[in-house]
Amino acid sequence: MPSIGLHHYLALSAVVFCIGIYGMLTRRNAIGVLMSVELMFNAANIALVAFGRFVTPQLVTGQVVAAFTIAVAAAEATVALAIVLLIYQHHRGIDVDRINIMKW
Amino acid sequence: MTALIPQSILELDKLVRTIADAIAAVLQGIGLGPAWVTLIQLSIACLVVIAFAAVVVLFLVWWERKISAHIQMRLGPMRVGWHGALQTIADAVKLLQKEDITPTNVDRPIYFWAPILTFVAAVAVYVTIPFGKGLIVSDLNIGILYILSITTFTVIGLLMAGWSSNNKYALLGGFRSAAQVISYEVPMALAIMGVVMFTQTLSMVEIVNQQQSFTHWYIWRQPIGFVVYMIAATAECNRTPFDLPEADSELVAGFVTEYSGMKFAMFFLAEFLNLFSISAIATTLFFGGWQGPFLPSWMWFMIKTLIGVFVLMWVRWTYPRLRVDQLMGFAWRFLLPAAFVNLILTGLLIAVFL
Amino acid sequence: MIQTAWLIPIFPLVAMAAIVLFTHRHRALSAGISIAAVSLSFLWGWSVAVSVWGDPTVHRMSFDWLNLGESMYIPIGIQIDGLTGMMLVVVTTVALMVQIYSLGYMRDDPRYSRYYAYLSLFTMAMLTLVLADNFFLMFVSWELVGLASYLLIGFWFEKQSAADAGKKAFITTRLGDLGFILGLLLLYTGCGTLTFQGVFSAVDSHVLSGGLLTIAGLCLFAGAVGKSAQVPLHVWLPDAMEGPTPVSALIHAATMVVAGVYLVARSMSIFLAADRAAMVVAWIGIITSVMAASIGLVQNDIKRVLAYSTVSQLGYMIMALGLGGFTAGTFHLMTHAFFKALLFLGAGSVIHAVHTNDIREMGGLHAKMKTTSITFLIAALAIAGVFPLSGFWSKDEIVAATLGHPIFTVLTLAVAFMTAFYMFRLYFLTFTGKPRDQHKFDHAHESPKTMTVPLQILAVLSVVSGWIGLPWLEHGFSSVVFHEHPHHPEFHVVWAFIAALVGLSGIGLAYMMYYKGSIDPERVRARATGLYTTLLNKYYFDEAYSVLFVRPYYTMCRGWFWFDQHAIDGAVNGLGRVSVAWSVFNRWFDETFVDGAVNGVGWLTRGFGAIVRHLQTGRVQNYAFIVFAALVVLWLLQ
Amino acid sequence: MDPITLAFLALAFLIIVASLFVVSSRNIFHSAIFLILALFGVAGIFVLLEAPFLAAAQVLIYVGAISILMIFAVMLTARIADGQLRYTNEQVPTGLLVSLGLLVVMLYSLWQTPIPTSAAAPVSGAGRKLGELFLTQYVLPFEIISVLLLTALIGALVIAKKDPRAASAADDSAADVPARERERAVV
Repeated sequence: MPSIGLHHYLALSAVVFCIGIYGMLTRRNAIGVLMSVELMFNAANIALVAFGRFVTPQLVTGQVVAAFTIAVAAAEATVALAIVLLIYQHHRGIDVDRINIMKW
Repeated sequence: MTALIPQSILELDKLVRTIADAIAAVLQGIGLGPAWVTLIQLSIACLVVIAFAAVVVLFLVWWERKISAHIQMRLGPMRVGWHGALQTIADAVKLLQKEDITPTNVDRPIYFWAPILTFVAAVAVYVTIPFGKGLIVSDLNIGILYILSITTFTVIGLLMAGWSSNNKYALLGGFRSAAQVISYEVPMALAIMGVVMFTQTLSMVEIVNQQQSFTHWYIWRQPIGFVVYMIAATAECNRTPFDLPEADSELVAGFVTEYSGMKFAMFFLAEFLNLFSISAIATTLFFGGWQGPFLPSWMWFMIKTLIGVFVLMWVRWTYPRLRVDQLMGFAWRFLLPAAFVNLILTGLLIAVFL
Repeated sequence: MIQTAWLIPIFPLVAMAAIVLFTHRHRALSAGISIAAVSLSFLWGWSVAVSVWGDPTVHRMSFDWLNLGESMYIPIGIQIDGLTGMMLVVVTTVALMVQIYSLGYMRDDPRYSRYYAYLSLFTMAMLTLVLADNFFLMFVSWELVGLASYLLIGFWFEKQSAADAGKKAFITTRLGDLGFILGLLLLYTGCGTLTFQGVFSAVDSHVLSGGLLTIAGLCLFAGAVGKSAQVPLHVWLPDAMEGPTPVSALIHAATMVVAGVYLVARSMSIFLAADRAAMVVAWIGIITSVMAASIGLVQNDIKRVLAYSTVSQLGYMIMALGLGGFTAGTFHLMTHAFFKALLFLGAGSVIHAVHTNDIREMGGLHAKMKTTSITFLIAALAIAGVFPLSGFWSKDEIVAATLGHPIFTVLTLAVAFMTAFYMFRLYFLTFTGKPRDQHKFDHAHESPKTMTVPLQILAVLSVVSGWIGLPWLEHGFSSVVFHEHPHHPEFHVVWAFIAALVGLSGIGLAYMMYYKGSIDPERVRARATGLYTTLLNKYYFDEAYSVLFVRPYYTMCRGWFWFDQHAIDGAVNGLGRVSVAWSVFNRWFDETFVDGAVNGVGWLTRGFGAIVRHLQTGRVQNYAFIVFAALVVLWLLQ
Repeated sequence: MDPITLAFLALAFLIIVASLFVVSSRNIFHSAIFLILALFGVAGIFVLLEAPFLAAAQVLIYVGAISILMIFAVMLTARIADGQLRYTNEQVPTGLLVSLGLLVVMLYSLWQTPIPTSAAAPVSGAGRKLGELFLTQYVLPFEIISVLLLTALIGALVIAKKDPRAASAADDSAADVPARERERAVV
């Protein structure tokens, strides 16, 4: 087994990302969808930090961007969960299937 | 070896170093790589710390019972050992012997893991606490940040316990605890930030090293930060006057209602571990850690920390409990602004004087 | 003083503005402001007139009003010479007298402040008119005068007849103004300027001459005919007696109506150069004079008699000017202004006392109102041309101007006879004999001081104003108000005697008929019934206008109305029906084909949408699926 | 096999398994717990990538904040959490196909693409460096992120604030609802 390098991390990132996509496409629960999206965020973060670590080790730009991503994810989660709660109040449920009023 | 003992008590770090080197030598003799050696060394250190923590907790439980008793004009445990000093051990044995009841409708895996997670999170904090000069498992350069982040697992544990118990008192307790902990985490982190702005580092050892004399203690430069930290930390470990998650009069016993036997013991231990660790952190950040004259460093650390613990206990048995709305309002309307003011003042101080 | 002459019309303007804007709620204050303003104008006017006395130079002040480069350049400004000075004296004096007189006469009127505002406006306009140094400004103020007269004549607009009279005056004079403005355009076209100086020098140097000049002169004269109530536009003036009597005195005796005379006098150069136009002027003048005087013989309304007298006297002046008697015309203008104003104000005093206009209901008023009676008698003597009152001198000038034109001379003397006759008929019927209406007589009383004092002042002026025209005076009227060069007419003793004799005989006839009763007026009337009726109906002018213009106009209108109703409306309606039919067709086409196409597109879109809409589920997960599936597919395609 | 490799493999296994549970667990609360596990694993990966500060931040923010928020949300909307209902939609086969296809595509691209790596040692004291960068080169994004967070905070408050009209209807507080429902389900 070769020592762990960039490709290993990127492969891990890809796998997690695709798992996230699967979850996002299939979960009925809105919070489940959000969790899947968080997984995708983390996959992206792994890739960012890995690139930063292996391509430009002397700079920490990968980590900077990852930190921004985390912050944005936090903001996203906050608002999204607030929306989920609101939807729950209105629909007495948070099935993404049933939330389709956006088509009008 | 016997001659070594008094000496090694005075210079515990040298003893630890010697033992560590011996272990390393043995391991290298087996033919393991340096990384493995470090790993095993750390693991052993962790075990030692866990053992130490267990002892400390046993002591603290007894101590608290005695203090509360004396505050309430009682005697407390008096039968087992000197002034009941062995009472805790007897209780622990009793708990271990009891049947580990798992209620029918609980969420089994989560019900099982919740106390473990809580206990592990409480213990993990001890990894970066400098008990004395050179007495630290790992001097992480993100030390204090590590502590902040690892303590959040406690909340997860409480939530898991509250949820999985399938009991409304447990659930409400978990809720309250989570809400309380994440609310008070913010002012606590900001209070610590005030110190960090002075130290320019997150490493616990570095922070201690910067407070070599009595006058360099950061409590003199961060009085507001210290007060905020102590209040927030008290709330963090759900102690009176912030013990709403387990308010017996309202919620039976909060998130631990359904727990019994060893699992209950783990929550119980975790609580006292937290009690000790917040005091230890306060000592490290504000009172110069193990720095002190004459006595060995670890003694100074223990003295300072135990004084802190005593104060916390004192407070616990003196004050009544807050209402839920008062609790949250206090965090967001008073503590958080105070922490921000402290941060701004610190920034101004640094900008003007340093 | 001359440098600040432009202030003269400004005073009443300011007074008017102040009254309208601020003080219209305070009667006394409004009147005070107005009188103060006109007093200032009076002082200024007299000062200016005195300072130009005998001064042959013409003072001008002007500024650019409209400057469009080469194409149009209209400066406006003021010009002061002897004629202007004389007019300033006349206008400011009469205006001041009238305003003071009005204090008493209009005392009970609810629109007291407005009345003074109008008076101030009128005074301002009239003063601007006489001060103007060009035809343009003159025209503007001319129209302002028209406006003010309309407002004043129709002042009691609750009375239908007053409102109608105002409109009649305005519209009738507007006909003349049409000629005036045409004349202005002709002059501007011909001379390239509208300043008096420029136009007259152009006329003198024959830049403008011949037919065009004649036509221009006649057009200007048309304006004067309208304003000065000459035949055939004289019909408005007697009706305008509906206005308050002081207004009549101001407008119809002294100022507005003489604007036409002033215009002709001012344009004397044109009429001197266009002798045919001047002959027209002279004929119009004498015809008017004779006609109005003859009508005046039989009128029973005290103000109408004076109105026709005014028209007659204006005809006198116009005729004199047409015959080249510049001095005669303007001199008579001045004297007439004073004694006619006095007559009107005296009549006003009488009306004020007996509350009627009809002389048949008066009589014997001399006992009750001595001041009025005596001043009225002085004015009557003046207008009859009795030596040495002012009328004697000015009438002598006019008679002298007609020498060489026998017809004019005869007619002028006839008018002088008739004038003396009807004035004394009026006097005897009003002030002497027995009261014919005892009730009214009992209630009659002398007018207050505010009314009698102006009468007395005007009476003095009626006596003495003629004396500045004494032929043997070095700096007499003719050497002050002159045209081009001083004019020194000879004093014709014979003709003066004849004229005076004619006037005295007229007085004597009136004395016999209406005082002594030795000749019964009824008998005279019975013997000349046709003539009497004709005169009583004012030569049927109004009726003639009605038949000639108004009725045909109505008929024409009815015809056009019929045409409009049948032909035009028919055409319009026919077009409408065609349009409706076309629209019906269009609608059918629209609904069938256009809507069909539109709906077809709609159906098509809808059908397509029905298929495609399954893509739009509103569920984010479907969309996300499509996104990622597309990503994979795109990569595979690549 | 050196401990780094071992740690990576262990963490990768942990992350992948936890992620699979996140997307496939019937119980949304279990999903949340597994999500925490996966996020903790990612923090471990960051440690391996010598980004300890980021690891701490990851734990602090994801575990300490986002996950707890999610658990709160789960608890507040817990009617379907007992796992009785259908927890996936009809897109399972197609979704699986797409995600697997995308995985193949990405891994293939990864395998095809040579990435120039640098063998230099990573900078030490990344936390300090990070701080410096935040306040110098990346100060604008940093400030924007701050504003974004503030906006999100206020926005979330506004959105989730109880509708005053519905306040009386839903008088029993939101925290009470799931517990009572669960109790009813138990009974």
